[in-house]
Amino acid sequence: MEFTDILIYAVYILIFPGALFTCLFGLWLAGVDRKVVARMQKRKGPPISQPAWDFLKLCGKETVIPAHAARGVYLAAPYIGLASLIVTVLFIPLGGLQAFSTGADTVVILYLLTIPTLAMIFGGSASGSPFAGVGASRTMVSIMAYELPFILVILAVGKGMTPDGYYFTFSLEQITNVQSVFGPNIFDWRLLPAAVAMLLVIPCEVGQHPFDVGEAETEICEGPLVEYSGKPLAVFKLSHAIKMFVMTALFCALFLGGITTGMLWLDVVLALCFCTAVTLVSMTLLNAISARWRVEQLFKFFWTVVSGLALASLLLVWFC
Amino acid sequence: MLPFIKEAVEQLFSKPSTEAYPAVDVPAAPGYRGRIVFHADKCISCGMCERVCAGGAISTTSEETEEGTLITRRFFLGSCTFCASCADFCVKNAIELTTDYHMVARDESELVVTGTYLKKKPVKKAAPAVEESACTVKARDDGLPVNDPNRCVYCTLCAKKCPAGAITVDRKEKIWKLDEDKCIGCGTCHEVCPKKCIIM
Amino acid sequence: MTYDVYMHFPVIAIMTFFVGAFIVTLCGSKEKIRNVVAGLAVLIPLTLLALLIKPVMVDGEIIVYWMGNWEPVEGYAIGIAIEVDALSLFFGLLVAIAVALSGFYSFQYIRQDDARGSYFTLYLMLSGGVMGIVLSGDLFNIYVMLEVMTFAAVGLTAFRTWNPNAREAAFKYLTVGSVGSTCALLGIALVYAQCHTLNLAQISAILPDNMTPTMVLAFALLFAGFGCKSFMFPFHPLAADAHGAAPSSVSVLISGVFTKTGVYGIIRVCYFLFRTMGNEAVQVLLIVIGCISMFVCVTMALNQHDFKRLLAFHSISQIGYILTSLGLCTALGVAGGLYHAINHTLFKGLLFLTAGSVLYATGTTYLEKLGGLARKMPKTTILFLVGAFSISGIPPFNGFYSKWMIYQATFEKSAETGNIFYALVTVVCVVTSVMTLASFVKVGHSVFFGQLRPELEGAKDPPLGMRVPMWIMAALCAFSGLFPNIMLDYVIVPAVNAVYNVIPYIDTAMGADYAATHLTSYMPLMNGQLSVIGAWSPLSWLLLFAIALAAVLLVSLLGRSNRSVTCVEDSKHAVFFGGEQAEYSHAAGGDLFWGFKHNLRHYLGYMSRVHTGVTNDYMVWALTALAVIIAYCFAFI
Amino acid sequence: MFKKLIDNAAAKSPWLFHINAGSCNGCDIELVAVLTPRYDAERLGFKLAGTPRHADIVVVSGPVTVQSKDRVLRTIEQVPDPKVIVTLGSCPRSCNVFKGSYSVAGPLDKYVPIDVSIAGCAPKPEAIIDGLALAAKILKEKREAMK
Repeated sequence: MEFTDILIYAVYILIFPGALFTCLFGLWLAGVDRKVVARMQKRKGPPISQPAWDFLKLCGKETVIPAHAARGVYLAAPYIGLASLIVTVLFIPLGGLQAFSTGADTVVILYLLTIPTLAMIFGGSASGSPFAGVGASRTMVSIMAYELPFILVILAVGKGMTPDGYYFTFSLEQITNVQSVFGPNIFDWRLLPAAVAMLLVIPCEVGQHPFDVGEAETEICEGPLVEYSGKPLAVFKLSHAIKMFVMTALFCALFLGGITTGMLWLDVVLALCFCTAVTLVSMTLLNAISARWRVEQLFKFFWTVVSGLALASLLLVWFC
Repeated sequence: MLPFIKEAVEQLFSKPSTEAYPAVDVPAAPGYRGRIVFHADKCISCGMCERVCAGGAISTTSEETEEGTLITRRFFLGSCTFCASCADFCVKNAIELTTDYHMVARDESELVVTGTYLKKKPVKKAAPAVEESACTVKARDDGLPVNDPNRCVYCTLCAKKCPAGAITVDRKEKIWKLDEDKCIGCGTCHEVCPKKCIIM
Repeated sequence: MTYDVYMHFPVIAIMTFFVGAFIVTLCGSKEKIRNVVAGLAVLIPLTLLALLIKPVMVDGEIIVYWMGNWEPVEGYAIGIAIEVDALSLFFGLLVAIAVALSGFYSFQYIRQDDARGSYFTLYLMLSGGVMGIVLSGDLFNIYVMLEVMTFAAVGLTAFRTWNPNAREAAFKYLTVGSVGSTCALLGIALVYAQCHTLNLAQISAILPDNMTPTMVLAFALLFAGFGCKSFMFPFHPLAADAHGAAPSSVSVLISGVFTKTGVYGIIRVCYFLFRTMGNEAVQVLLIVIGCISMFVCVTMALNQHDFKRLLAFHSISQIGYILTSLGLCTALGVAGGLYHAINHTLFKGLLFLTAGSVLYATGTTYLEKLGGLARKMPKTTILFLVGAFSISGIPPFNGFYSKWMIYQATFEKSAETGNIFYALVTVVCVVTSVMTLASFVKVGHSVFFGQLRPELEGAKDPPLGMRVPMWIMAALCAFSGLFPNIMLDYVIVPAVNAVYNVIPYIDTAMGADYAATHLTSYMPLMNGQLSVIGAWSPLSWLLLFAIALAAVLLVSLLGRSNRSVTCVEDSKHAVFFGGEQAEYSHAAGGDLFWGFKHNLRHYLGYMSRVHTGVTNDYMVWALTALAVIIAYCFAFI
Repeated sequence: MFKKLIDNAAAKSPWLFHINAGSCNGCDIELVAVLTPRYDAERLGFKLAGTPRHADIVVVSGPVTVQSKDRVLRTIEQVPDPKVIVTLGSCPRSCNVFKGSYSVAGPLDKYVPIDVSIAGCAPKPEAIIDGLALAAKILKEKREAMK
């Protein structure tokens, strides 16, 4: 490998669209979300930079490690979660820019996305707090809840129909290519239920408000995060913000891909705008208007309504 | 669900109802009971305020000087319930609750309102006269209260405490009146009178 | 090394186990000598089979060894053959690795037990039986080894005789297992009546052209017989009892190895002897049984309160994956199934060994009685996490790669046939996978994390002798997850080729052109090309992950860290308990996943009512299953 | 530069943990009112945290009853540094009307130093905002004093 190649890869991984950009854009999305929720509730809301300030402040706090905690797992969990999220971003094509084409596979991303949540679950239960135990259990139930509609959506998108005939793929690259020829999937009426289902899966996977049963701060003291403070907590909050970016970027790749203007940088900016728009539609709106659901309501909703939507889409794609 | 979404989107494009408080000062509503102001010059040291204070926020210290007693009344806002009893009972309106609500302090002393005044030494002769006048009124036979006008300061406490509303006091005209039909002879006025001028 | 030398290796490998079993018994109570003998007896077969990788897997040779040099005469094989093609060697290696690691683990592990002499006798008999099945080229020989294996396994299940559960489990195993053996024997008898031979190669050459009703019955019986040995649904409940009650080192064999003989038998029967796999009815049968096995067992596992019983149900669930994948009858499907088979042996072995370590350290595997062991047993915890992540398919561990291949295979199959049924199979696989994750979160939280139970203060990591086999298993899990290409090239693809191309196997055994003359209408069951519709390269992911992790850690270490650490439990470092003084309160085991269980309460309640634990009921299940399979085969083949 | 950023951040995102130490609920309601659209403390970065481990500012209301004393003190201790303790209303500062009761163990400053006291019974939401802003300032000072 040439030196310049290494340099380019380093830029990809560390700056754009890797670590640095991901963190900043994730924090920006979280800020926009908080601001717009506030405005929807007729409040003024925090400045958009608020999540960044929160992150910095937490970095300066003392890290208290409970005497009961399994220290190694407790401290390692947030960093592993964050790193795996950053790598996941590299696999998702962003408006035609795909840093690493290998591994751009919907099923792989489905599994990679469980790592950060799993890190939170194990980190939380390593803290030895009973609240964290309940939180871990609830978070796991919400993973089980969204995984079924998620895979149905992936299959529905994976088997699209073009005028030439069928295509079957798990490759995001291929999905994007097909869309660039036949227009974004969201304009395909058969995939519309799947898109709605995906919009509902996003907040559940991110752990946003109506579906944040695992981190319910009023009932179980933020669940798995109850004992975390200082830097590890900051990293968890950052991961939460980045998850928003990952999920919305995935939505854009699945349903809004293939819109090209010919200029790469413009495409990327466009994709980022789409990400923000999806954040507003899927997370912010729900966040602003609804109260937290009970865990069994959430499970029921995802296994009936959302899965039903996704399944309807799969059947439509299959038989129409 | 849909009405909520409509509402949310409508609010998004309307003006927020948030007050710009720290930047723009917002006055409290009229009648708000905030920081206490003590007009020391009006005080006649009847001690009513201290007696009625529920939170025990008012304390008095006195210092003997040549000219008289230097009396300092101390109102500790950190212990105050802002019930305004003290202001209510103050005959001289020396205590006032303002609408200032900025009562935030890093240090205890910032929450203390004090006022000092000099109580001149009483004229020696006057004292026996008061003693004498104590005998001016005799207790009634039917057990109803009688007021001694010489000692009464017309503080209206008896009127306020009377369960039957039988007593009316006019501070300006210095009239103490008992409605004998209403009076039930419970003795509450006798108990509460700070000057012990109601005789039963 | 020439063919003349290594053609003897397979038979030596099998015999070493049996001879070892004999010598171990002679050693009596001399522990040192016994361990040396047992150690040699498990290491020699491993070495011999490892030496065979080069000729069999890479060069594609097939080894035939005629016992007593009774070679076939005039196209009839009379003698007993040991025939090793890539598929047999694949399973043979699996067996040898698991047996060797679990054997070394046992040296320390069974110190706490009495009757240690007979343990290794039975252990080596079991290993020899399994090895005999997978390397044999003779149908009746397979049956004999099946019986040796079953009875040794029954003996080992009841090894802890003081435990009434163990005795009961052994009895269940004996009765229901004998149904399987009987079916297999009947099937073999019918095959012999029809073909007048017991040699696999010869049967395979002459049988598929004449599928008479007798042969359909023989197929159904053999299918049910081997299915029973693989504990597929509805033979699964006795597996749970047996795995749970047996010593952990034996559970490794029963779940990782024993069940694989059933899978091996099903491959041999469906793909090789009868070649009915091309028939869509058989595919559907296998896939439906696989899907039911994986879903029912994973939900049963979520209900369990015992670490080892939970693992036992997961073995069947994973066998369900393997059967589903094999039932697809595509190259990718078979490759995925075989890959999952080897991964299952590795990670389930690792998990059973960690369960054994927990039992060794604390004396219980009951989830509600454990908790917070991560502080006392950090090394075991790490090993458990590797195993748990592997079985739940968390990238980049091995479980993910094989599951990913299975998803690809099912979805691709639905693409080829245009049938939505196969896509729904993919969905069932993914949902099962996430439930597997859930039940391991439950185990991790209940056993290793959370609050430490006061009475477990004295627990500590097991001795080095027990840790080393676990580390090796963990390393193999990571290896087969990170280097799938090496695994595919050297192990899986040759085995897949052996599955779909039977001509070389027949010709090597029976003489050249035997297949061509007898198998006139031979068509390979599937296209031998592995094609994938997605992409995943674990190594590059790991590299990126390492870089990202390094970057994140570097940034986080730049700032001064102000950690407050103490082992003294003052109020600052106690867990937040709503202001109360922390007391023991560990939400664990059955308390978890309420939202899930509440919604599925009718299904879960039904399931736990049905699993009565009564041997009679399980016998009824087994016989019903047998009847249904026979009826199905007659109806659709 | 980073240190300065972090120091500034300390004042910009103070998270509250609210402890009711036997309060009559008046102050608690006012504190919630601070989060309503009209006052919206979130625009200044304030947020209610669910656990003391996440908090920067501990807001105590109520006269610290005998029952709650240990719990309050333990919870305050569990807050990581830098932390600021704010008393809300008169009760935690002086026990107010509950002074001298057999069931009251307060005031709070017998046990821990109080950084900010907000007077009022109950304080007006604007006063609470004032107090919290002051607390945020103190937080920054404490953060700068660390190390």
